[in-house]
Amino acid sequence: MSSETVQTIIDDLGALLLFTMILIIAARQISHAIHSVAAQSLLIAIAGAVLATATGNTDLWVIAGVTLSIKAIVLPWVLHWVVRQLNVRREVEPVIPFSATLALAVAVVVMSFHLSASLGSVRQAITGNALPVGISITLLGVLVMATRKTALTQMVGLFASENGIFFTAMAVTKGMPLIIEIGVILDVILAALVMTILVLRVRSTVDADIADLDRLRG
Amino acid sequence: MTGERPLALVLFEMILLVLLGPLVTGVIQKLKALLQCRQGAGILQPYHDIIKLFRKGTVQADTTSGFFQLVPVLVLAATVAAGALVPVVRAGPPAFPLGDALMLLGLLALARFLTAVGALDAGGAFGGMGASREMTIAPLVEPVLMMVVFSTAVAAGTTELGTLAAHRGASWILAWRGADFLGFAAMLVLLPAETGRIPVDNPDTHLELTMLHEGMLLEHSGPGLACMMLASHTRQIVTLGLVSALFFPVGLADVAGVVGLLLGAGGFAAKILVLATCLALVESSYAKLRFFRVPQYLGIGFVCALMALALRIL
Amino acid sequence: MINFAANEELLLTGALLMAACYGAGALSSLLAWWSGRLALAVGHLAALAGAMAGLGVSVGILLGDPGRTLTQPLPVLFPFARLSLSVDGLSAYFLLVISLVAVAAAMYGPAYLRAHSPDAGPARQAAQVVALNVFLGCMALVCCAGDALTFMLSWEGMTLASYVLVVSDDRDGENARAGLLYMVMAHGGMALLLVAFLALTERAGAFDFAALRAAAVGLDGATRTTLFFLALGGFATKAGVVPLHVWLPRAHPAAPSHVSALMSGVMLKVAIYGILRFAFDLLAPAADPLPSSWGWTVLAVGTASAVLGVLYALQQHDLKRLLAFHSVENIGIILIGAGLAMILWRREAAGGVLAVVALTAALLHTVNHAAFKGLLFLGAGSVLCRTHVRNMEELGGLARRMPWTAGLFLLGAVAISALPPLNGFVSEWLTFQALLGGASRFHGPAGLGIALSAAMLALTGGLAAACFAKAFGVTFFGRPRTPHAERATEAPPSMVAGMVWLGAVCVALGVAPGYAMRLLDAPTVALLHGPKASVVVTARGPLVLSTGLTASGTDATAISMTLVAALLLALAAIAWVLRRGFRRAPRRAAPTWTCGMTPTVRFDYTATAFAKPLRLVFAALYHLRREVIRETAGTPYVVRRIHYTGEVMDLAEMQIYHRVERSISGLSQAIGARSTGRIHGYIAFLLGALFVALLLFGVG
Amino acid sequence: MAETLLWILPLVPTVTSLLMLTTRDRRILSAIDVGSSTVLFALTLVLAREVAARGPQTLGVIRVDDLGLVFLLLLVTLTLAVSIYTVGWLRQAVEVGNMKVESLRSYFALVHAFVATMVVTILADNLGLLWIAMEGTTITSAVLIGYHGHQHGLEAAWKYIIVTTIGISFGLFGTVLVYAAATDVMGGAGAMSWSAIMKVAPTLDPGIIRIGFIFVMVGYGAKAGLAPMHLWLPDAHSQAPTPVSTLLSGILIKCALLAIIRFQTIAAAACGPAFPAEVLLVFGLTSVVVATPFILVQQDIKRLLGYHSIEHVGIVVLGLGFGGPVGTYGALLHVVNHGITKAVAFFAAGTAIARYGSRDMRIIRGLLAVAPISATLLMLAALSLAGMAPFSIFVSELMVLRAGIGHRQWIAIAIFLAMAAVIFAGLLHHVGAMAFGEPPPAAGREAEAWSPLLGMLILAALIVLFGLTIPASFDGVLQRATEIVVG
Repeated sequence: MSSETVQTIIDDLGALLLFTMILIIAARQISHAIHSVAAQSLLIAIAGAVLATATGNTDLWVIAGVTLSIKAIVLPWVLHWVVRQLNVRREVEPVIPFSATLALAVAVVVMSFHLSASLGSVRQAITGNALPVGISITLLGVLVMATRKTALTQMVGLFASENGIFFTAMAVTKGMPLIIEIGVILDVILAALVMTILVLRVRSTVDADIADLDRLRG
Repeated sequence: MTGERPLALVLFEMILLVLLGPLVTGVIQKLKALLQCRQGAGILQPYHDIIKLFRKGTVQADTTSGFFQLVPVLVLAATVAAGALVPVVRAGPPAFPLGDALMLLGLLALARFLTAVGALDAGGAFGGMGASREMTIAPLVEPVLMMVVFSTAVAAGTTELGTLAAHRGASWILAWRGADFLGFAAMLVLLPAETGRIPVDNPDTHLELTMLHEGMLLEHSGPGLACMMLASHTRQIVTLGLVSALFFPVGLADVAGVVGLLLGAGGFAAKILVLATCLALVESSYAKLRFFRVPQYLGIGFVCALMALALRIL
Repeated sequence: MINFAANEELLLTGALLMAACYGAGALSSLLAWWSGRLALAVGHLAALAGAMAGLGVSVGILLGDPGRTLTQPLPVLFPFARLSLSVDGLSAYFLLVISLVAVAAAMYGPAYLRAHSPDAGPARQAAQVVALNVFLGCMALVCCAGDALTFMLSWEGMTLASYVLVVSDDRDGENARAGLLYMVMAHGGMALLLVAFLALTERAGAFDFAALRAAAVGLDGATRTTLFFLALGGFATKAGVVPLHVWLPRAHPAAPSHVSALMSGVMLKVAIYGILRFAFDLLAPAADPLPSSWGWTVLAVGTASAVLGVLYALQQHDLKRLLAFHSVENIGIILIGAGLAMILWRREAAGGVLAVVALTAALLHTVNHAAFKGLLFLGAGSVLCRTHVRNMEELGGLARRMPWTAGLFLLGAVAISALPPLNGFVSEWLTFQALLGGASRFHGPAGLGIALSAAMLALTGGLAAACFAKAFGVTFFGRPRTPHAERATEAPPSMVAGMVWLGAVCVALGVAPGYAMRLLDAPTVALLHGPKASVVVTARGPLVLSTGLTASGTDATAISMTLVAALLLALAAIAWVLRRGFRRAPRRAAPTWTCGMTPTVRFDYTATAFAKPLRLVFAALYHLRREVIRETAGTPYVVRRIHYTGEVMDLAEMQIYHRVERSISGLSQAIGARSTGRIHGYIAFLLGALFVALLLFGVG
Repeated sequence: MAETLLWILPLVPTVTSLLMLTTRDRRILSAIDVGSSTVLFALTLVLAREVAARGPQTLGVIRVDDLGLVFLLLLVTLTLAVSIYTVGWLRQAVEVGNMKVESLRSYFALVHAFVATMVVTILADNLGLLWIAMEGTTITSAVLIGYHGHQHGLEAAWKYIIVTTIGISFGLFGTVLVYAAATDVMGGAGAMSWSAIMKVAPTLDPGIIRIGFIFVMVGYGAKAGLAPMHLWLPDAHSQAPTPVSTLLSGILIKCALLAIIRFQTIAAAACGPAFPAEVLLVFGLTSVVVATPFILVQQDIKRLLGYHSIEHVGIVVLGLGFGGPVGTYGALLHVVNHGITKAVAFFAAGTAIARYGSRDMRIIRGLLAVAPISATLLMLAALSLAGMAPFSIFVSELMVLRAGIGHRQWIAIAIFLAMAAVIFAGLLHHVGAMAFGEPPPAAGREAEAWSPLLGMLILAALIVLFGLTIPASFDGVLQRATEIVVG
């Protein structure tokens, strides 16, 4: 494949990723959000595969595979399992109205494009819109965490922003060293594990969502 | 500049002041009596009083400490020592430096301080009240006095009274400026306060409403009281002497020998007499001020002194 | 003496000996494991030895060649600064002041601590011993420091040690609060000092004073003045200059009395040392006079402190707080002299005589105040440890029970009221002369201002006399008002000895000040590079103090304290003879006259009553706090008893400090209340921070 | 020799943490704890001598230079002190029932895993490894914070893990960008090794490094407790067991600082020193200012100390922002001084909490009567924290001030000093109120146990020592570390 085609593909994938991100933000049902994250991970895996074919970098294949298996399948499944475990209300409870969140999201996207626009000469060094897309997805994931009540939606947001980082890593740097990628993913898994444990423990001790606790203040 | 005054002369002047002190009081009393169409006691009455007291025994409050007997001694000593600093018959600095106007004020303040402290020794309300009032007036008087001294000293460049007098010279009346008039006015305002007379204090009564100085003497008796009275007479004449030295050192003629001494003494007596007369006039033509009006009264003096200073310095 | 002074090795050994003694004293606190009393005794003995050594060294240096500076490098502790000691005339003079009082305090201390707090455990005693020695050592070190770092470190050590002493005395809340206020103010001052010093060191690239001087030469006027005012702010906080004085009347009384004596008598002077060091030495221009704003500011704040300090002292009924406020007053008097010296230095015609007189006045008052304020605090201390009462309303009649203390306290009272023939008068006389000279130098408003501050000084003296007539009379005279006073007995001899030492200093400096002038040569020369103090002030021999108000020195004013004292003595003798009366009439004792009623304690004039007239006269400057509790019997018309308490609050405290404190704490409360511990807020802040940072810095 | 040390060093705590799982006896556990900390300490000293002698040592992705050494020395010192302290603290905690006997081993295992991750963070030369280890510290310490298992602990743990994980993911993003910039220049190989990047740093693309640094600053700044990303910190510090709080505030946040410093050097080389200095200055000042009001109104003693950590991290960053040799030296010195002082403060606070059974400073009264030595040490630590001479922090703050004045940062200086004065008042007010006065009858008055005292006294000695002098050997380390940062 020629680098132009690769670049266009990556750009399209980036656009799709942004779309999934918007879906996550707009999701009214926790399950929808989880599905969107899974889709996002899938797209990233595809991006990895594309880059792998383009650059012939075998590491990228591995990474794509790991991403697919862990982030597109395992973690979503875990999240679904947790949702079933603590039979919480399935609706996403926003802290601020969806419209406001969307407006903020727009601001974030605009800011990140403006930012990478200012880079100028670096743009060709960086493949297409990968950087602004990566920045926006990362920030938007955090935005979701900040504007959604339940712990689960926060975990979803966290994974989303991790996806953003992964995408940037792949697209911008043609993949980081394999060992590092693996370590990163392992850490993500561990973090998810610990968070799940915490969520469940709180649910078991006091019947409340851990993200709603606000006794420590001042 | 006139010659220096030998130590003997200084001491002579001091003794002269001590001896003349009661006389001034006597004169003032006599004048007051005449102004009030009374016969009045003779001008030597104060001497009789003092001598009589010296012959009497002492009744001392049983609560007093040993310090109480020392008070009259120290007060008298301090006041008389202040007398040594006033040039009486001749201008010019003493042959051996002794003290200046500040020292004089300091010694008088020492006497006042000891009197006030002593008044508290016996306990009881009268002494305390007298001391409290005396020590209320004194701090208000002292800055004004200081400014008056300043206003003349700035011109002369010294605070030594003999030198100040010499600096003014014999032709003082021609040398008077506005500053001197104002300063003298301030001094006139202060005089009753310094000498404990109407309108600030009333030397004749022990009524707790009026008394300042007398209240402090209430517990003293016999020779002690005599010392205190002698001290207050001396204090009065010393104050008058200070005024005359500051403002019209006439008669401080530079004539050596006995003649000069007599001339000087005569001139001094004349000046004191004048000042005494106006004290008597003031005292018999005014009523005593309410105690808390006194600060305002002294305020007048303060303003005069301030203007005097301003005129001198600006 | 002279060849001793010439021998630098000897002096340095003496200095080392002093340091060693203080160090040993600090270590001797370990003896407290065995016995607290032993630790107290040994620690104070060591302090005494150190003070003696300091006395010797300082006198040695002062009597030596005035221009000389002893320098001694210290071991390298910090890679970025060369530490060293450098002792010139000024340092030696203040070392002398420190040691003078330290001797008395060390004599006085052990007995006082045992008598005042008999229940103190060994731990507290150990702490007090350590702190006292460290305190003395650090004060000495501050004055001898040859570089900024040593100065600042020992300065902080001084603060810390005194803080420990303040809070160690009693562990009730009051001391802790006093200590807190003290530390906070000190810290604020230190911050200003830090900036002033570091701004210099950064220019100089080194910490030692020589380099700082060199760096200061190149400063432009604005920077120079800014630095000076920073330093002045820092030192003024320590010196208790109005309105930075609020900590002083709380902290000083809280400490043990001999420490109060040290804090009031000496520690404040260390701040004065700092001001002089900065103004005339570190920041002084090469050849020009000091910027006129410096001197005038110092003169103004000095005058303000003098008047306000004594006015507030007048309304205190707590003996030690009263004394503390008087420290504010006396620092003001010192600053008047110092400010005048700054104004006049290099500004007058030939000779620069007047600046020397002004500085001499300031320095002399420094040692004088150290002596009589120390004496007074020790006196108050012996009253306190015998009666355990500080409120003079509850005292009275002590003169018959503790005659030594009473007599020495009276001595101190006369001295501090600037009455002849004692030392207070001498320094104030010199100040007046300097002011007079200044007034005749500067015509126009400047001169008038100087004359006015002279008038204020006179007012201060009068008020001080009034205040001490009250303090002494109410405390020691009349009838004992409470059983505490009734039971009082004379203080133990070691304490009296300490007081006698300082009393002797007061008398000596009052009666024969001329002989002390030689000690002032070194500091005046070191600072003003002008004529010696003794040449100017004792031109006519040591018995006469004279000031040539004109440059030529003609028609100078001259007084002789010695002669006046002799005259007083002679007259007193004569009067004593008279007093005994012409015929030996018997002396009868009778009850005090109270219009025929049987006199009781309630007839005695109280301190409140004594000071009331002046309170009304100066009502504008006082902020009163009154509370009246009336116990009524059923119906409000029958009043059983009325309990009244009134207190005069410090205007600065009410108007400035309380407001600031309230606003800051209110603001903090408001902010603290804002924090809802919701995690979404946390995340939002994180995101927002990144967002803003990217916007601010992201685009190069 | 040195290379072997490099891989042994992280191994020691790892092995220990596994070893801990083999027994349940508190005494044996404590013994292993102290033993392994001592070993770690000794090994580090040896390593330090090696480095001093033969310069930086590299072993694959692990590298130790003087910069890392500063933090490593702090780490091992505090770990040792904490271990010693834990002996007595644990006994008391078990008696009271704050710690379950059966869960002790997992506690110790986690603590040492935590230490291991921090060691790796410090030794990591590869920025990716740095990130992984950093996330590792988050995970281990999160569990420790929630260790007591009650609601508040879990809340704190959740806040901690969420906020820091987000922060760290930002850090990862920044790392990625730096890596990208590096790959442009040097290709993929070794483009993540800090030492390799530093060689080509000046040629890196400034624009992208700029964005990368900001991400790292905010991300790792969250971990370091810089305002406004600090909010997790007081919660975590107040809820964690006292030894863990000490490790968090003493070392963990410093590790994050080390990461920031590493990236700062890259950014300074690529975009010129002005840019990172600016960013650091802003965050430093913000932290100092934000911490102030909360310190004033605080009632929970451990939250109080937590907010103090925020202030002091702010001061460190301020020093880095002022920059120059003096500022950097001061900042590094401040890292060490604050770590040690804060440890003493936490230890003493722990003792006080144990005595009064409460963290509420309105209840803790008259500590001097209850536990005189601890109270004295608390006062000492507080005075040092407040910047009083002759204690260590005064010196480092002096250096920071020097740098600021040297660079004419008058406004920053003014704000800093004003806040410092207010904080001084607040802290001394709190501590004075705790130390003096009459203790409540409920307060335990038993004699103070030796091991906590020993732990505190060692560090207190260091506080006073560093207040009066800086030993030449340590100065050498700091000097070389400063050169590494300033270049």
